[in-house]
This record gives sequence, C-alpha cells and structure tokens, in this order.
Amino acid sequence: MSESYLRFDGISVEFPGVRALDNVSFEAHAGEVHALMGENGAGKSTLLKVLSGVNKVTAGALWINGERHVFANEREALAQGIAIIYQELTLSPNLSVAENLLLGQLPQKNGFIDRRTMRESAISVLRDLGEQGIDPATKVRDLSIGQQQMIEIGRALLRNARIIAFDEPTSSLSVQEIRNLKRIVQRLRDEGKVVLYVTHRMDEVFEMCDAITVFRDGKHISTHPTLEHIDHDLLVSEMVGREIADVYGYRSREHGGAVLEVKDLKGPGVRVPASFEVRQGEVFGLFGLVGAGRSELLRLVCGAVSAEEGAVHFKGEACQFASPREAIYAGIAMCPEDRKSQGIFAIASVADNINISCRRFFSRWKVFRNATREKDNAQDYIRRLRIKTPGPETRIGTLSGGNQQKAILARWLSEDIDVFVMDEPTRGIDVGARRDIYSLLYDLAEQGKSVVVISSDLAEVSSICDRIGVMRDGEMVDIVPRDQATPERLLGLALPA
Amino acid sequence: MATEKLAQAQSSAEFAPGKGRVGLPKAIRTLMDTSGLIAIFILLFIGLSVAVPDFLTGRNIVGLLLSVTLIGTIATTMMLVLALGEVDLSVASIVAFTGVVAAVITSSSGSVFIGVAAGIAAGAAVGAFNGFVVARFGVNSLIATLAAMEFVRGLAYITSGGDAVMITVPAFFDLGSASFLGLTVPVWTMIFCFIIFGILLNVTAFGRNVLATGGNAEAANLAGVNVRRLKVTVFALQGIVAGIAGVLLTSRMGLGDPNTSLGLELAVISACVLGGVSLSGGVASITGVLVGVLIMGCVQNAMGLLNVPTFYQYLVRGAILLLAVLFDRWKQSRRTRA
Amino acid sequence: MATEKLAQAQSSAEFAPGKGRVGLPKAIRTLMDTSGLIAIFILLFIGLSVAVPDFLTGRNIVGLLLSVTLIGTIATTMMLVLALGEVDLSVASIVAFTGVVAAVITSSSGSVFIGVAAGIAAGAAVGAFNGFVVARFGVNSLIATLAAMEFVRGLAYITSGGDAVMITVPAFFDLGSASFLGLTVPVWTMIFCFIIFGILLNVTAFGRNVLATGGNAEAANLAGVNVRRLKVTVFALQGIVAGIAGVLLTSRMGLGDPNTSLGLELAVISACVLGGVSLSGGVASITGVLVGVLIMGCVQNAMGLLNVPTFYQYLVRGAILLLAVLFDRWKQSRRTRA
Amino acid sequence: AQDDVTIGFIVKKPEQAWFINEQQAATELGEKNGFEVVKLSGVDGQEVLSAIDNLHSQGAQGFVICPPDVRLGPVIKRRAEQYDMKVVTVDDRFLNSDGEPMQDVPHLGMSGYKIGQQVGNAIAKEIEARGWNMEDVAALRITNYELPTAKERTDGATDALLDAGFNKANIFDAPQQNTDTSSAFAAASPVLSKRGNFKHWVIYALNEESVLGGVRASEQYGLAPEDVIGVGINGSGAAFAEFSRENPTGFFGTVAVSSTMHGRDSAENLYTWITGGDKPPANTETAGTLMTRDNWQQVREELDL
Ligand SMILES: Nc1ncnc2c1ncn2[C@@H]1O[C@H](COP(=O)(O)OP(=O)(O)OP(=O)(O)O)[C@@H](O)[C@H]1O
Ligand SMILES: Nc1ncnc2c1ncn2[C@@H]1O[C@H](COP(=O)(O)OP(=O)(O)OP(=O)(O)O)[C@@H](O)[C@H]1O
Ligand SMILES: O[C@@H]1[C@@H](O)[C@@H](O)CO[C@H]1O
Ligand SMILES: [Mg+2]
Ligand SMILES: [Mg+2]
Repeated sequence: MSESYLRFDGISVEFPGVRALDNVSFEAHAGEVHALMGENGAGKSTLLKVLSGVNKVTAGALWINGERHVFANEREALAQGIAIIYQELTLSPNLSVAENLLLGQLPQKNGFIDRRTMRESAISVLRDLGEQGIDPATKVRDLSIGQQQMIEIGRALLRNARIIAFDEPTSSLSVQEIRNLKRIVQRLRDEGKVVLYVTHRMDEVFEMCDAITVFRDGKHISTHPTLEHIDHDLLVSEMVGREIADVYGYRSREHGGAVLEVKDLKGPGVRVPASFEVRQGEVFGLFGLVGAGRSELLRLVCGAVSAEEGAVHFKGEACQFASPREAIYAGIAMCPEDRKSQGIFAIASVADNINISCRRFFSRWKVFRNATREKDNAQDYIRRLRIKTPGPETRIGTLSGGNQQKAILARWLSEDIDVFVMDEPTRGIDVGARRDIYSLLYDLAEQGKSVVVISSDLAEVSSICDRIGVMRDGEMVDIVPRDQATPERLLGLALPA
Repeated sequence: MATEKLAQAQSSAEFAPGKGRVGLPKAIRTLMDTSGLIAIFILLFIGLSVAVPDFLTGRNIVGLLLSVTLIGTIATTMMLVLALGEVDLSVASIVAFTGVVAAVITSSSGSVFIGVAAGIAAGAAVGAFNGFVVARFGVNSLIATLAAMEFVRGLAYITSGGDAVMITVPAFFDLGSASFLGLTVPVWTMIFCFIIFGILLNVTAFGRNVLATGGNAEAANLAGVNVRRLKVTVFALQGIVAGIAGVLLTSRMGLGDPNTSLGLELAVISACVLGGVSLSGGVASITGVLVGVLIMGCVQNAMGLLNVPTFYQYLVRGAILLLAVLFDRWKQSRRTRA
Repeated sequence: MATEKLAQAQSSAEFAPGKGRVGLPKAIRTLMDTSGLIAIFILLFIGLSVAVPDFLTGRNIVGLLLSVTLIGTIATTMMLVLALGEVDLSVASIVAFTGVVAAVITSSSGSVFIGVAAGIAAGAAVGAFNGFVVARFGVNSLIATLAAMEFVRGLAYITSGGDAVMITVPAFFDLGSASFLGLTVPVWTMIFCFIIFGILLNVTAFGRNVLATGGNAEAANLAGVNVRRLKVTVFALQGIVAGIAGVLLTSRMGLGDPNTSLGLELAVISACVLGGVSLSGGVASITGVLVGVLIMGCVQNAMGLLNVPTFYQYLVRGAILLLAVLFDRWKQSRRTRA
Repeated sequence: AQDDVTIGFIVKKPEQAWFINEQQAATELGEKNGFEVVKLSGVDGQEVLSAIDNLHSQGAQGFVICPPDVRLGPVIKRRAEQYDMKVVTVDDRFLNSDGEPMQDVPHLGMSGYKIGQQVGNAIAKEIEARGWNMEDVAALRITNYELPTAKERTDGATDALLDAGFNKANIFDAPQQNTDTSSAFAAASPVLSKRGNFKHWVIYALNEESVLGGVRASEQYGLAPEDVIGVGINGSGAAFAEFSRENPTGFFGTVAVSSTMHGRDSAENLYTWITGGDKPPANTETAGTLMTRDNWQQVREELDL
C-alpha cells in the first residue's frame, strides 16, 4: 500500500444541539476504494462536506498529499482536485445535460462557450457512464432520477479529480446503472485515485471496497485497511452497537381476501394495462428496474395522476380517486419516493412533518389542532424509528438524509388506514433502522392492514414480501409468490428480454 | 446504546412537566424566536417615548393605532398569502374598488347593509378570482395579482367615473367612527383580524396546511392537503379582508375614492416581512406581523411628530426595511452557527 | 441488450447530420419553444395593422420604437436578474436618480462626459449595493430592492431638491436626439442591449451560470460557480443599464426629473414575464423578452391611436397580462402532456 | 379628408376627475365644431413624448397639454415644432431653462400661487367672521413638495394668511406621501396630537381630498366642526360629497375652478389658431370661486362642473 494520500486529522463539526463529528482522524490511500459506514446521522455526509468545503470545521484539518488544508468554500476544494457526488441531487433542472455535466467549468473559446467541445466531452462521458441513450441537449428535468444521479457522477468524472467521494450513489440507481457505476469505481481505483464510498449496502462494500472506516454518533470507531478477517456481523455490530442476525426477520402470517383490486389500469408510464390485487394482511412487493413504471402505476391507483383506462376496486367498491386526498380519506396512502421534492417540508419541524396528514384524526371538532396528541405522536415515532434529532421541533432539513426518510415514513405509519403504499421506503436507511421498519410493516400486516412495497432492492423485496409483482418497461410481467421468488427469477423477469 | 439513551433522556425530560403544560415550551420558544424583533420594538418604543415629545400621549397612541389600521388589517391575511408562498399585489386596488362599490351601492340602494355587503362581496370575488387563477392554472401569483391590480383599479375608476363618490346615507359614516372602549370600529376590526388569523394560523389544521403548502406544495398535495381549495380560500380571505378595510376606509373618509391607497400593497408586504414572514413561503408568525406593523406605524408617526422632511422620510423608510431584514438574517445565521 | 442497442441507434442518429450543423437543432428548438409567443405577436401585429388606422406607418413605428426604449433597455438586464431567480424593484428609482445626478453634475461641471459618467456610476453603485446585500446576506431581493426603491427615490429628491433639474449644457441634449439611419441614440442603445445581453445569456459561460444559479443556486455553488460574485455582477449590470437609460431619458427630456418613471419596474417585469421569463428563475430567452416588450408597446400604442379611454386601458393592460401568462401555462401543460 | 382638424389633449393625471372633465369638455366642443379630439395621458416626460409621436401618426395639427412637469416645456415645444404642430398649455404653464414662463406658448389656467392666495384669503376672512383671535389659531399645512404645483399652492395660501396677520409660528407642516385622503389623514394625525393645546385650526393643502384627510383627523382628535376651517382647491366630487353631508363639518369650503371651462376654452383657442385664426393670448388667467356649503350647488352650475 502506498503513502496515505488523504488524512483527516482531528476533525470536529458542530451544529446547534448536535456534535456531528467529534475529533475524527483516519487516512485513505491512492488507488483505494474506502468505504465509510455508519448509522443514519453518524456523520458520513458531514465528513464529505468538510472535504468539499461546504461544512466548516470547529477543529482539525485535512492533509492532502502531505499538505494541510482547511477549505473556506467549495471552489477551494474543487481547486485541490476534490469531487463529491452528494446524497441529494444538485442539478439545474432547466439546463441541458451537457451544461450540467460541465457546470462550473464550461469550455470557452474567445470568451464564448465552445459548444462543440462541450458536446463532445458530454458524449464521451455519457458513453463512459453507459448512458449513451441520453442526448446531451436534453433538459435535465426530463431525465429519471437514476439518470440524473448518473449525470452527477459524470460531472465528478469530468473534474478529473484526484479524490472522488460518493455519498450513497446507488440508492436511486437501477441494476443496470449500478453495474456501470461499479465499473467506473474500479477504473478510478486503477487510475490511482482516492475513492471514498458511503453506502448502507453490505454487498457493495464486500464487492467493491478495499478499506472500511466506521462511524457512530460522530465518532470514529474503526478503520480496517483491508477486508480480510472482516465479516458482515462484525461490521453491523461496529455500526449499530448491537448484533443483528437477520435484517429482514420475516414473519409469516395468514392473509385475508383482496382489499385492493386493480384491473387493466393504464396511464402515463404504464404502457400495458396492469392488473393485480392486494390482500388483507399482506405485504405485496413491486420489483423492477428504475423506470419500469412501478411508481407510476401506484400513482395512478392513489389518485396522484389520472388513469387513461382501467378500474380500481377498494374494499369491493369501484373507486376513481381524483386526488391523493380522496385516496387517503378512503384508506389508501402512498409514501412518495423522492423525499426531497415530494416528501419533506424542509423548513418545518420534524413533528409537523410527521403530523401533517394524520392530524385530522386528532383535531378537535375537525378544526383545531390537538397539540398534545401531535406531540405524543411525534415523540412516539422518533423513539420507535430512532430518528436522530435534537427534538421534535428541530427543522427537518437539518437532519441527515436517512433520518429525514424515517420521519417521512413515520408520517405514513401514523396514518390510520388500510393500505400503505411505500415507494422505496428504505432508501438511504441504515441496517438497524431497516430492521425496525420491517418489523413495523409486519406489525401492520398482522393487524390486518395491507402494505405495498415498491423497491429496487432485490434482497429486500424477495425477503420481506409475501408476493411480488415484477414490472418491466411499463408492463406488469408477472406476479410471483414468496416461495418462488428467488433473486435470479425476479431479476430475469425484470431485465429486458 | 448511546442514541437510545439520548432519546430516552430527552423524552423523559420532555414529558416530565406533565400533560397540562405540554403546549408551553413551544409558545415560549416561538416567543424567543421572534423576541429579537419584539425586543427591538420595545427599545424603539421606549426610545421614541423618551426622545420624541408628545409621542407617548393617549391621543397620539390612539392616532397611531388608527393610522395603522389599514395596513394592519390587511397584513393579517397577507401573512397567510405569503405563508402559502404566494403574494398579492392587488390589495390596494381592492381597497379602492370595494370602497367605491360600497359608496355607490349604499347611495343608490339607500341601505348601508346592502352597500357594505356589496363592497365586501366585491372584495371576495376579486380574491377568489385571484386564487382561482393561481391555483387552477398555476400562474405565478406576482403576475396574476399584478394583472388584477391593474384591472381592478380600472374597475374602480369605471365604477366611480374617476371622481370621488359621495355617500348620501349618513348612517354609513357611523361604521368608521362608532367607538367602543375608546377605540373605533376600524381599530377593533384590526384587533379582531389579528386574533382570528392568529388562531387560524397557529391552532387549526388549516393554518398548518397553509404553512405546509408554502413549504412544499407538491408534498402537501401528496399528503392529502387540498392545495387548490386552500389557495382559493386564502386568496378569497385576503379579498374579503381587503374589502372590509376598503369599506371602513370609505366610511372613515366620508367618500369612495378610486385613487386611494396607491402603493399600499408594498407597505403591507413590507410590514409582514419586517415581522419575519418569509417571502418564499412556509414561515409566518402573527406576533411578528403585529410587531412589524407597529414598528412601521411608530416610525412613520414619529417622523411626523419630528417634522422630518418628506425627502428624508424616503431614506428612513428604506433604511428601516433594509436594517430589519439584515437583522433577521443575522439572527438566523447566528442561530445556525450557535 | 435492448437499452444499449437503443442507445446506439440514438447516438448514431445524432451524429448523422455532421459536425457543422451541431448548433442548429438547438436553435430551432428554442424557436419552437418561443414560437407560440412569436406567432401571437405576428398575429397581433397584422391585426393591429389592418384594424387600426395609422398604425402601420413609418412614423408610427418609429414612435412606437422610441416609446419602448426605456422598458426595452431595462428589460434586457431585468431578464438576467429574473433568470437568477431574483427581482429588482429599484430600477425606476435608479432611472430617476441617475437622471438627476447626470443633470446636476453636467450643469455644475459643465462637462457632458463627466455628467454622464457620474450618472452611470451612480446606477452601477446602487446596483452593486443591491447585489451585495442580496448575495452577501442572502436577503430576499424583493425586499432588498424594495428598500432600495424607497431609499434611492429619496436620494433623487434630495439631490434635486424635489424639483426637476434643468440642464444648462446644450451638448447634453444631443445624446438623446442624435440619430443614425433614422433611429435615435436611445433606440440604438436598446438594440445594442438586446444584442449584448442576448449573446451574454446564450453563448457565454456567464449566461449559462446565471441560468444554472437561477435553477438551483446550491447546485451551482457546489459545482464551483462563484454565485456571490455572479449575483453582484448581474445586479450591477442592471444598475448600469438603468443608469444609462436614466441618463438618456434626462437628455431626451432636457431635465432630470426625480418624479419620473413611477411604476416602471412593474412594466419591465411584466414585459419579461410576457416574454416567457420565469419568476422562479432558471428560464429566460432574449427573443421572448423582445417580443414581450413589443407586444406591450404595440398594445399601448394602438390604444392611443384608438383613443381608448384611460380607465379601459387599465382593463386592457390587466387582461393582456393575464391572458399572456395563461397562454404560457397552457402551452407548457400541453407540452408536458404530449 | 384634407381639411379635417384633429387635436390632442394630453393630461398629466388622466385618472383625475379634473382632467376627465377637461378632456370631456374639449371633446364635446369638438363634436359641436367638427374637429376631433384625441385624449391622451402623459404622466411623465417619456409618456408625453410618446403621446406626441402618437398624435403625429394620427395626423394631428396641434395639442393642448397639461404637462407632468412644467420644465418639460422646451422639449415638448421642440417636439411639436419638429412635427409642425401647434401647442397650447392648460393649467400648468411651461417654464424655459431660466425658470421663466415660456411666453411664446399660449397658456390658459390659474396660477397655483394665486389660487393658493385665494384659499388663504378665504380662510382669513372666515377666521374673522368666527371672531377667533388670529394669534391663537393653528394652521395644518398639508404639503407635498414632490409636486412643484402643490408647493406653489400651499405657499400662496401661507403668504396670504401671513399677510392677514396669521402667526407664522402657528403653522405646522404635515407632509403627505400621496395626494389622497388617507395619506393626508396619516400625515395630519401626529401633528394634531402634538399640538393639542390649540383650540382653533385651519387646514389647507393642494386639493380637496387632502384637506378632507386633515378634517377627518381633526374629528378624530375631537375638534368640533365650529373649531375647524378647511379650505380645498378644485371643486370635484370630494367636495360635493362633503357638502351634501347632513351636518356641517370642518370642511368649510373650496376654491372651485371650472375644469370644464379650462378644457373648452383651451381647445377652442387651439382650434381657432389652427384654422387660421389668431394665436391665442400668451396667458389667460382664470380665477377660482369660493364654494361653500351654502352656495355649492349654485357655483357648481355656474362653473358647469
Ligand atoms: N446543516 C445542519 N444543521 C444542523 N444539523 C445538521 C446539519 N447537517 C447535519 N446535521 C446533523 O449532523 C448529524 C450528522 O449528519 P450526516 O448527514 O452527516 O449523517 P449521515 O451519516 O450522512 O447519515 P445518513 O446515513 O442518514 O445520510 C445529524 O445528526 C444531523 O442532524
Ligand atoms: N407524466 C408522465 N408522462 C409520461 N411518462 C411518464 C410520466 N411519468 C413518468 N413517466 C415515465 O414512466 C416510466 C416509469 O416511471 P416510474 O417512476 O414509475 O418508474 P419506477 O419503476 O417507479 O422507477 P423509479 O424507481 O424511478 O421510480 C419512466 O420511463 C418515466 O419516464
Ligand atoms: O394637479 C392639479 C389638478 O388637481 C387641478 O387642480 C389642475 O391643476 C393641476 O395642477
Ligand atoms: Mg448522509
Ligand atoms: Mg419509482
């Protein structure tokens, strides 16, 4: 192993009421993929933002190639050859793909943009990313989230940086895109870059990474320079401080009759009329590659988008929900997949975020809020989902990504309804919390509720669901019962024929 | 486990004071949040009382209150509009239009009740139309209400023929001048609006939904808030309140003047922003707005008492507004850093 | 694999037209995007030419062009400000202030050059100050420039003593009236601004950075765009252009009038929005703004020729603005659905 | 046809009743005498020039104008000459670059200063009639120094009052932000509350609306109508509204000027000039008539308002 190229030296970062990083020191080497792991709110993203000059340290410094640095802003970090792919998308939606890829370093000739060079670099990096299908002139807002995530990665590649950090890059990528990402990471390592890689997915760590650093509560717990003698259980216990034998902890139960019946539903994103039913007490999974049309299908069901044809029967009655509100009042709620744009009220408190929809149960005479009940409800879920927050009145925007996701889930779990639709519920959530969430889903099912889980995580759908619908390119290709749902079978159905 | 312990420690501390006082810490915290502004207001008030002769006299304070009624009354609903992430530039035109309508209809029908009702209904109609355009077609409210501002001012001119409209029913004047406990109807109306809309904002689901929609409209829609209806309602409320203010103004001034209140919309928005309401939506506080209105009123009043030349009044108003928002930013950045 | 094949097919199709024409499809697409508006403008223009006597005469068109110079010139930089997701309400005050400054300094120094330079410098200073407040402290630009609007208008009154300032150096008048190819300096200035800022927006990194910042300021910052400097620059440009417009206006009028151009800011913003500039930032087109300005100018001109009563002019202006934004929304929703 | 006459009538505040009347009267005259009147607005210099261009496009031979700023005179005249149009002014008279009235542009109107004096004199006379001691009376002078004509008027009234023996120290300024009732009210409030020691008040301002605002403020502070003398200027709806109230208020009267006559006569002068008649006199001064509660309907009829 070479000299350490990047060294974090006694880094501390504080926010009001939170010590996000506490005297963290470790080093990473050139030509190494270094995994950063830890629970939600452990401080991983904060560390990367220190590296990129966004977060200011209260103590400590960075050493890059033997030089000490404390960055005052983003541009200083960029100038030192650091590129970060952030957890949340940072694109400008109305600009083209090419412009977004080269934002901050647009090629110029005589003071004007050199469009040809721009286009050529864009095309070459898109090819590199395995996204030849994207026209560089497309506006970014017309891309899927996965594609947007790939654009973020492309932008970092175009920086030609010496240190590249990925913050949970795979959480919104398709199987195909993940494959491309892995190839890119390999190449970066071979080119001798320092790659920092934040993820909650164990399989990725063991497949791709050379070294691991684990954080807990802002503290550095351990750094393993090699993965020899490291196993899954050891990592989990270092991360969460306890043993977790089986994350999924499936509990089987009896199912009742069909609660929700979808017949030949067709609409934007759902090319071929789709039919399926969800039974009482069932956890129904929907698997497919990103863009297969799963979200769109359930958005049709839940009234967020209006259907072109087909019918929905709920508890035996034909329903045509005109808005999510109608669906929620009838007893179906959908937890959206894109937490930033569809989920959180960033400037509102955690408690308000949790209570926004369910407060109608508590209200006095349907008009006045019941502050006590709201507070109890928020406290309850903060505890049950271990949401790491200074308190229920903290602005949710200051929480870590995974903790925001937990609060959004809590919003829907507090609903007293019959069918819960969860779109990518565990995106960005750590192992320990996942276990808690699965267990809550089983609880709901055991109470006779039904749960629909849309997920791109193959292991997750095949392990927690009772039946799994597989979608491919806007079509429901099959519905597989749990006992036949091997990962190979599901993937085979989901991949283009 | 560390986090769990933390969570437990926290939650036991939270629960300790007993159910009865659960609401309290929140209220105090909110006060602390806005207290910077309140403190500034109190200092300003003391300063003016000491430095400006005749400032702290009963009749001056009554006059001050009366002079802020128009801005104050309308600021209560503007607060909701801004909390929704929208803005309403048409309020001044609505005031003029509804005043003229009330004057014309009162005189022609001979009934104060019908006249007042017609004025308020006209305000409600304009407001609801604004809300409809904004909510149904997703038109930016700055532009939609800018169009309404022109259009409705035109209507006011057309209704009145461009000249002040006289009122032939004397009972109409009582509306603006009848007094109770030393305060006149317009002042009571303002107080009433502050109470009603303060309650609406803070302790009803409606108010919370307004804030949520201002924070993230799409998320609110997915969470089951009827965003469209909410917007129409808020704009309609704004229209109604501007209508009431217009009718009362007409009654106070004794004539329906289509030229009245030019530029009022900006004064109202300034008062709200002074009071910490965010123009990007999702943040609002009724105490803040009250203080914002009072600060503006006190400064204007004191400038009058001190005989500050008009030209310098422009400077003072501009500077106060700028300093207030800078102070607000500074407070926020300090809180983030602390 | 299917996706890959698809991708290959697509990219080969892309490459087919040959390198030389790479820029073309984009330009055409942009035209298509704004073409709805252009089509409307052409229809309007033809309609007015046919229906309104004296509309399509050389002298009327020259007059029309002259009448939009103020709005048109300032709209070019307002477009940048709006593209940045900000707004500038102080332009009208800057026009008045810089005009007065130019008049006072020209008269006192006896030099047109010094007077003009002082006027423009005053505009630049106000603009840069606005930009500084917005960029450095993150103050909402609506409020920051509202404060500036008051303050700078006050400065204009103070500088002029409240009365219009006469200019004693005759050479100053040539600025506004010298003509070239039948068009006067103010018209050429407007044309020049459209060209310069069109180029700036579309083919320079600066322009793209402005759009990127308007679309997502945080993203732009993370990508290494110097957002703060960008904002200061754009506001300063706005100040400079408003300053130039103010100086030219003064020269045309022969006096520096502190009361001039009240409400101009709203007309300029309306023209931009008519031209499809989004108030939430990130979207702007110079052709759109040009068309927006021309539509407003034509309508106003035709109303004058048709002798439309003032009151109804309010209705027409309001209605046009509303219809234009409704049309824009309709176009967009159709595109999303298609 | 060739000999058709078209004239423009450009006013600085097209929304104001005063100017609506003027334009209306000119239009009616035009209908009677067979020429066309194009009504245009010119709220600032820019708009005036556009309006002139617009008139030129319509082939107008001249225009009547009340300029937004009297110092725009030279520019407006130059533009008119460039198009070979004749120009006369109404209400506000052009000034040349030396600040002197432009003698070569015919004018019809009242002098702001003189009409102010009329206000001052009317007030002084009423003070005497009420038997107040001049020394003990306070004056609420609602000012608007952003508008030069407004300043002339209030200056005229002030001077007349001082001449009549009013105590200079008893004149208090209330600067208003706009020229409407509510801004005058807001401006007047602090002044009245500060000067609670005065029993008698007189109120004057640039127009009736503003005086009314002051009167409303005086009522607010409990001053009885008998203790207040407010005198306005114009003779518009605001005054009629006040006079038609059941009980007398502090609004004693207004100096009414015939906007109808202004509009008609200035248009007529211009028309005659265009059709080959003499150039109108350099300056035709009109005077106002004091209109009070007792005579308002009669004066209104006389002045054709
Ligand atoms: N801007 C901020 N203001 C206040 N607190 C913050 C801010 N940013 C982060 N924090 C806090 O810092 C802690 C660490 O957050 P960070 O985002 O680094 O966690 P993380 O390890 O990336 O978690 P996740 O896996 O959920 O993304 C959290 O408790 C979070 O609430
Ligand atoms: N309103 C729409 N009109 C037309 N096509 C749409 C619309 N919304 C989504 N699509 C397309 O429908 C397809 C399905 O998208 P959807 O988001 O439902 O996929 P998904 O399987 O849920 O994957 P993801 O994980 O990205 O949500 C995508 O190709 C998307 O571009
Ligand atoms: O503005 C005034 C107007 O109100 C009328 O009095 C005529 O003269 C003008 O100067
Ligand atoms: Mg994170
Ligand atoms: Mg999806």
